[in-house]
Amino acid sequence: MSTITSITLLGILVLFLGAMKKQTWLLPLILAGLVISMVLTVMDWNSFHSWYNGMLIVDNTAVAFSTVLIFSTFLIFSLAAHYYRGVQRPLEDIYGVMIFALAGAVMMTSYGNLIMLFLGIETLSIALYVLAGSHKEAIVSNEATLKYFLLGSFLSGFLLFGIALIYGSSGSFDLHRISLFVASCAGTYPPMFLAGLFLLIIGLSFKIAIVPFHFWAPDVYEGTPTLLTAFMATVVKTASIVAMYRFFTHTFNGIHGVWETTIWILAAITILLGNFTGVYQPNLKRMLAYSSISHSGYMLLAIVSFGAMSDNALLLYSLSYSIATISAFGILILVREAHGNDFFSSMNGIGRTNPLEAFCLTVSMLSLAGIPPLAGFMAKYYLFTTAIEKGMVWLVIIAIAGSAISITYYFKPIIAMYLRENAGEPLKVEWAYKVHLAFMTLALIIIGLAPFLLIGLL
Amino acid sequence: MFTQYIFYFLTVMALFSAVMVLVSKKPIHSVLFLTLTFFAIAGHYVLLNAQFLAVVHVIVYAGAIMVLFLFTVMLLNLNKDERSPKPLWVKIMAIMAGAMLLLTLIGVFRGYDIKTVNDPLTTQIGLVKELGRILYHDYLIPFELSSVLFLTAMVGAVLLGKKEQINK
Amino acid sequence: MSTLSAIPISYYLVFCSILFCIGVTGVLIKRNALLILMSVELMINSINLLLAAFSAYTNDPAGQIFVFFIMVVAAAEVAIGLAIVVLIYRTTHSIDIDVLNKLKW
Amino acid sequence: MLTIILILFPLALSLATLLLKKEQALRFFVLGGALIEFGIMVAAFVQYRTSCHCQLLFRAGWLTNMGISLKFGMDGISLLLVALTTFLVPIIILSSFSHTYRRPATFYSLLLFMEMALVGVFTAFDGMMFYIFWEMALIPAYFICAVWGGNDRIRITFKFFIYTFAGSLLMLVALIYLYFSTPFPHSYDIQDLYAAVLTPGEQTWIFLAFFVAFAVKIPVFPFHTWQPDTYTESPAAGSMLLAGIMLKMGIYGMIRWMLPICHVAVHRWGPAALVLAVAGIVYASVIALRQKDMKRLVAYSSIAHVGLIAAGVLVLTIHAMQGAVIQMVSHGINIVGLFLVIDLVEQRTKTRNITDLGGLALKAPRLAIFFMLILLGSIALPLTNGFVGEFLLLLGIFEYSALFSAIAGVTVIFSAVYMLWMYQRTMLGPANDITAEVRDLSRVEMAALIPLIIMIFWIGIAPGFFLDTALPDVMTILSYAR
Amino acid sequence: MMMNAIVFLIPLFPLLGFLVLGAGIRVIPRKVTALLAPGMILLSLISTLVLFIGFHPSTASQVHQLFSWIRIGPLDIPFAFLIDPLSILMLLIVTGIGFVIHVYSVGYMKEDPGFNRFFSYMNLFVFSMLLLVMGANYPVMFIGWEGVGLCSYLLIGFWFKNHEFNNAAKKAFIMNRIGDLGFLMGMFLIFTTFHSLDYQVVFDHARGMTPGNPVLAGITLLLFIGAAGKSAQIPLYTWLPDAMAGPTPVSALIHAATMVTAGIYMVARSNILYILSPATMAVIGITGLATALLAAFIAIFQNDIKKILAYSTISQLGYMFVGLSAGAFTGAMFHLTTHAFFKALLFLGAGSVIHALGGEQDIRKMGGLKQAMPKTYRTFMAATVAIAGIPPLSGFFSKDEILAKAFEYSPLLWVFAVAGSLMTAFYMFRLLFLTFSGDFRGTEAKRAHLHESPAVMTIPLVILAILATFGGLINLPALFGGNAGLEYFLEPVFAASGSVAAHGTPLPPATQWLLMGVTLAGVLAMAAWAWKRYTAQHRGLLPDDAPRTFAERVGRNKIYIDELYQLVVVRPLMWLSKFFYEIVELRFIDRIVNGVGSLVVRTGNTVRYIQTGNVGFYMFVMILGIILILFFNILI
Repeated sequence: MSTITSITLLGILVLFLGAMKKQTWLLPLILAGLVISMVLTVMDWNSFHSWYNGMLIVDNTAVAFSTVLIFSTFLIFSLAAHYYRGVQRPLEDIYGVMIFALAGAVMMTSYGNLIMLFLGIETLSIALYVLAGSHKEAIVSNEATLKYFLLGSFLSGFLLFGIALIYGSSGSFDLHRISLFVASCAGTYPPMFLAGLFLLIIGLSFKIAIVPFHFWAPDVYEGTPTLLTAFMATVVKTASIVAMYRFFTHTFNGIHGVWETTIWILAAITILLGNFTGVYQPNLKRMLAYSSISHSGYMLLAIVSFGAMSDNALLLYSLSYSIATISAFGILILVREAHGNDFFSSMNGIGRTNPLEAFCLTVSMLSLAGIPPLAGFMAKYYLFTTAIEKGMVWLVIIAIAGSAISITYYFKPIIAMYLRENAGEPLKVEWAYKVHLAFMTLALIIIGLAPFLLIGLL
Repeated sequence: MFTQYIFYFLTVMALFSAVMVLVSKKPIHSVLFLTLTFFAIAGHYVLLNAQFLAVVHVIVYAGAIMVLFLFTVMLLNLNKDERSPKPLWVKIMAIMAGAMLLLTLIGVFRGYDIKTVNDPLTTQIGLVKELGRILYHDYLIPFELSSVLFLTAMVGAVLLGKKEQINK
Repeated sequence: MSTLSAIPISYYLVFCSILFCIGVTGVLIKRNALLILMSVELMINSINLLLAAFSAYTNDPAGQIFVFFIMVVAAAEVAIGLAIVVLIYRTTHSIDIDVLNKLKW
Repeated sequence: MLTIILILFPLALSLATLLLKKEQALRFFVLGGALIEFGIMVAAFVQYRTSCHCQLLFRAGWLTNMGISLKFGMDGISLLLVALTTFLVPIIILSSFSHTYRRPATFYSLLLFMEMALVGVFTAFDGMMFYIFWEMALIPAYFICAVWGGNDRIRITFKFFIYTFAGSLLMLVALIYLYFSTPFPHSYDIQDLYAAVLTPGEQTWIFLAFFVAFAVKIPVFPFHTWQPDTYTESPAAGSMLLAGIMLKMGIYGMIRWMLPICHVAVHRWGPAALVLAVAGIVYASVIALRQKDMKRLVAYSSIAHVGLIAAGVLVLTIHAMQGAVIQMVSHGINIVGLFLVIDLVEQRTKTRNITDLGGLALKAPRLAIFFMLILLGSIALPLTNGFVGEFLLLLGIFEYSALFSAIAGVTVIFSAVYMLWMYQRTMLGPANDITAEVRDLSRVEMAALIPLIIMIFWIGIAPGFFLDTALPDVMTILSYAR
Repeated sequence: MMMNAIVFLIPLFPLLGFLVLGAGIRVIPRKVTALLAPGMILLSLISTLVLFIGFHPSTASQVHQLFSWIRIGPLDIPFAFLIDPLSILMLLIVTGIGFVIHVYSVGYMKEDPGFNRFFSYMNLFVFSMLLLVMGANYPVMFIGWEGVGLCSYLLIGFWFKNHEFNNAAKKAFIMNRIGDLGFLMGMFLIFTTFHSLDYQVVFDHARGMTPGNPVLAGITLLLFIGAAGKSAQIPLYTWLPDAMAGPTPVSALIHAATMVTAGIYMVARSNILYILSPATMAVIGITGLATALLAAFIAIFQNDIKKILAYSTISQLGYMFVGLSAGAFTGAMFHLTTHAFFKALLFLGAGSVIHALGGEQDIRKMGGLKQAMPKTYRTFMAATVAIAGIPPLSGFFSKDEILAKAFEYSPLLWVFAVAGSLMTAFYMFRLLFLTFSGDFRGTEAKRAHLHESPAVMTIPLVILAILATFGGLINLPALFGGNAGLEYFLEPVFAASGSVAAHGTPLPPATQWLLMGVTLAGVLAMAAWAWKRYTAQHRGLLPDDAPRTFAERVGRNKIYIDELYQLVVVRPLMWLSKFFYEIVELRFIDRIVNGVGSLVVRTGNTVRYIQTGNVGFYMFVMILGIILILFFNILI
């Protein structure tokens, strides 16, 4: 509760500051505010509150994932100073909308009622429609926002339909009451309820970018301003997958068998398609989009193999994925700035001119690819473990086939940076940015070496 | 009996105008048919004893949203035919997809019935007082948080609509 | 004499489904972003009605409350949507979705 | 404790190396460090008591709730391979002094990092640790080969990476699967993995997964195609690391993990794998006959030799297993020696093409002598290290099947054919334009070669020391595998 | 204790010599080498003599263990030496002839820049050969077995600037390796059968086995493959003529006197195994005989002095195998010994001739050398007479013993053996007459240069000539009133097999005399024919050197065996290599692997086009997905 309050207040404060023309205070305030709300969130650890008739449930899962979300946002805002360097217009609106989006995301992690879920999703989505189009004169940004908006509102129609059907069959929006209804069904569920369930899954799948509801992702990622793409690829995905997870844990645990096959198939095709499509991309940003699609598939593994460790696995995965992705986007911002595009060829020889940046990108790529001892490996390992524990060996084999394929594109930037001849001037990076990148890289290594810091939490 | 006739009338009107939204060549006609649909739906709300909802619906949709649409159509001077409508096969595919979806949904509803029909006269759930009580009591948090959503939308609309130089 | 006793809920279900599917078909058929948005509004309205019907038949106000929220969201969405449409029109002088496909592959 | 020091010390060195700027100091530091590491290894050897299993154990919880612990230790087999690693790394470092690598600090850092990973692989007594170190060894190997390699390095090394990585992912699945088959509470501890309860069907799958992972690394025919290209394109140090130490990981993995865990499947499917290994011996030997590129020739010869080792591991006889262990060490020494000589030749003549060379013995007799000695080891002349290994391997295979042994034995003939051909065409004959101005070995180069020669004859003449070290543990493994 | 020390000293000296020379290859002056290398062998010879004198044949053979070499459970291979009559005989031959040849080499290699290298190799060779004959088990024998192969390789290719020599060296090594693989497999079979590789254990166990045991047949056949390689028998003999590329002393020591006889030694050593395997014995007999005849036939048509001697060696080795197959182990060893004497002498004599002619080896360009090189001529003639089997020289007795045994075994065998023997006489006398009689046919420059070799070379010739002449006495048969000393000496070694072998009735003396007479008459006739043809008429040496008859053409071309091998083995192998590499490796396996990779890339490239960028399309697919999910989950 204090999380949402503090974030919302922060957002409003930012807007006020903007109105008061205090641009320089914006980022420090935001970063401090995020830290404060992170602290507030963490203080809710082990408190297990249920607010306002079960509208918000603040349990450890919510706390943990909210922290991940705020942390990711924090990391992204740390890149903002560099990214918006030299921009003349006031930025409080973009920042404010980002913070509101974060509030929506946090709602999605701690909802206890489908209304809250819906509100959270819509807050997040509307904010993102805006953010995607925030580079107004760029035609790609326009296109991105239009695509995202049309598809998003279309799919949220289905989500709503699903909620309506669930309401119609169970008579409530409250997760607890729905779970009671599920229990009362004793194995035979009305088709309407199942339809609602699947439409809800579909609606969330869209946000997570799961095949075949992923189509927006590559185009929108590519068109969106890079900093906000990072936000989209991490915060939105984490929030949505957690929303889905929460939904399942709180209500539909009992009917595991019903959705298992579907999610299994979705996970499999997502992993395969995401990885296959990534192979040919000549462009880092778009490649990261496909990578994020495939990672959605991996995260689905945690849900399909729902078990005692799933939440831990998901936590580790989302955190490591987020950090690695933001780190990659951090470098991407630099490359784009220097070369005006994000083709791999623009990264040629960075390994020599900017060893630190190249190293950071390498680590993040290796982590995304799941190579030990980095965070991404441990995360994948936990996912695979949970899946194998549930006997889904074939799904895991598909997943590792995907991992093997993914090497082909994760190594492209590495090869470009280290093995190709230099293309131009060194990237110009200020020290704070470097520290930030190094921090993320270090985090990936530390999480990889000491996953027990996170793994026993939930 | 009378209510039944009203039901059928409203239903047919809603469906007809909904189809007309799609069929109309000019966006302005579509907007007008959409408004008609909204009114029909408002009538349904009344039939369902959701009077307050009906009122809000008319205000929000017919009043606000449709005006926005109209305004946009005027502003962008879109009141002309679509430049090149989608090819026929796409339309047929779309209609088939819609029909398939419909079949699926109807299949889903098969066999569904509400067992206990309450007498709406005894419970006044559709009335302002009752709804207000629940809204400000049980659903306070969503209510408050919807303001965040509005704020976002507001800022966002300004951000997008404002004509000026932005960053990259 | 109440509507609720005269008309089975399945009528509403079917009606709402048809309306929803018309909306979906509209989304698929149209190239004009504005009209797609309108079709989405049709879909959302059908859901609203469905919820209201459920709410009425079960005598549970939650459904109607939800409808309020949906309206709120729909309004916000339309506001943003129209802003986007205007934005697009400003840069491309078209709101045809098929024209906008620079981002692909 | 020594075990973990053996792992951490190179890591510390690797990180410290990055801080050094001056090349001379760097070399001194790296070589000194590697020698200290070797010294630690010697200390471990001294502490080690034969005929008592896994020793010098380091154990710490890491992910205890997941059954993963930091369990490192050494038994005889590990000890020998760690000794091999720590012995070869200083030599590889020394041999790289004659090159001026770009960004030497990074190069040496990667090299030491790789040493860390290799030691980790050989000492891990926890399944997940084994896997983690296994993969960690791949990254520096990739970078060493890709950054400092030849013209076609990008494509080749990438193939190498993805091939071996894909193989090892299967192993990961197998390990996780095994984890859940261990007695409760599940763990990756080697003893628990050995005790895993598996149906024959499960065994088969796990065997396959392990086999593919290891076969790619070893490499066993027909999983070998990454190998000749990679060796050819890698810098000398990379080839030495890959061929000398890294491919031992695969054989070691077979011995340590595959045989005891899937013993039923090994009995059932081992013959099929054996056929591959034996076919690979002949196949690679025959191909080696016509290779013009020295490195490529040695690469194919290596496939043949390690195919023999793999075959020896799979027949599950004590002699073959002992032979495999000793041959792992011998092969490491010999192939490093061969690559070293090839590198020396290439440095001097700027070519590795056998037909372009000739008459080096006239200009560089010392080089020729060292080459001959190493060559003798690799064609398994008695009293060299190669003989002990091949003798035991062939004997062990013979005990399993005379036919396989005879087929595998053709390596004895073919290796003489291609090795002598290479020797003759490069060292002997009249000198030509390319070889006319070649200088003989310098002191540093000799210093790198002499330890190898000593080892070649030590193992060849008195293999008892090595055999006895490994014997109890080989027996243990075999008792599991049977 | 004393014994022990001496036993170890014997191989130690040559090893020491090798190590010292090898280490100081560039430092040690020639004079030191000239003393050191033969000196070491001399010390070794002295040790052997001490051992021999202190050894009584009736005492049991002694095993001296140096250290445990390879030991894994039941597999225990000690580095141990066996001293018994057989090994002592071989030790004497190796060190004795080795020493003589070392001395000779000092003169022969005087001018060579690789002097030190040569002697280090030679010492290493002697060391390896000593290991071979002294080993107390098969693996130690194998050490020497391969070691001599290596030295042979090094010495054949001693003048390594010439690629033809290198090729010859490589060929020798590889053909030996083929045999060695058989040897290895034989050892493995021995181990799996007897669980030991130790001579004593193996032979003790074997003694209890029934003759004709297939396992024994297998063992012996496999071992014989090794012997065929080392002792240049069909089909692995072609390396030996080529091996003449090496310096002549090498040919004398390695390719005539010692190394090539290792196969004989090995079979004799394993006599008990062989005697129990009649099938193998038959194979050996046929192979030996065929080799003897084939090589003799080829020798007749060769013109290179060393090549003739090489084929002669092959032929004589064939004889020894015939003897072995007939169960005449002592006879074979006897012939081995005498052959070592006279063949070494022949080679050294040939070396002396080549030395005098400045490297000329073609006998057609020689002639009339007996005036210029009387010592060489005389010693050479002694050797020729010996090898031709003319009494009372050594070759007569040893060959006769084999022939007699062959007759016992089968008269047919005897007929063939005698035929070979006649051919031997012919080509040897042809060689002798063409080289030393008549007029000199070389250039004038060469004629001027003709000279007798220095003493350091002729003294060894004389020593060997004495041995070749009187060597027969060591095993003078009872028929001639001798005491069959060698037979008695070797008795303990062959006793067991003697008891196992079926005892045919010994030939009556009359038959023996008759046979001997027939052979001798033939041999003399051959000698006479050769004299007539090559000295009196000078036929057979056409100026244009065109082979006239079919036999001549075939013989001149070594029956095209090399070409045959080229066609049957080498070319197919090279073709296979090419096939494997270019088709299987590159077009198939590599292509599959790369194909998987490019399939991924191509799939990626294809799949990405579903990302059309068209929102309408996206919506369609999504709707389809939704319908499918709902349909399959709810309605089915």
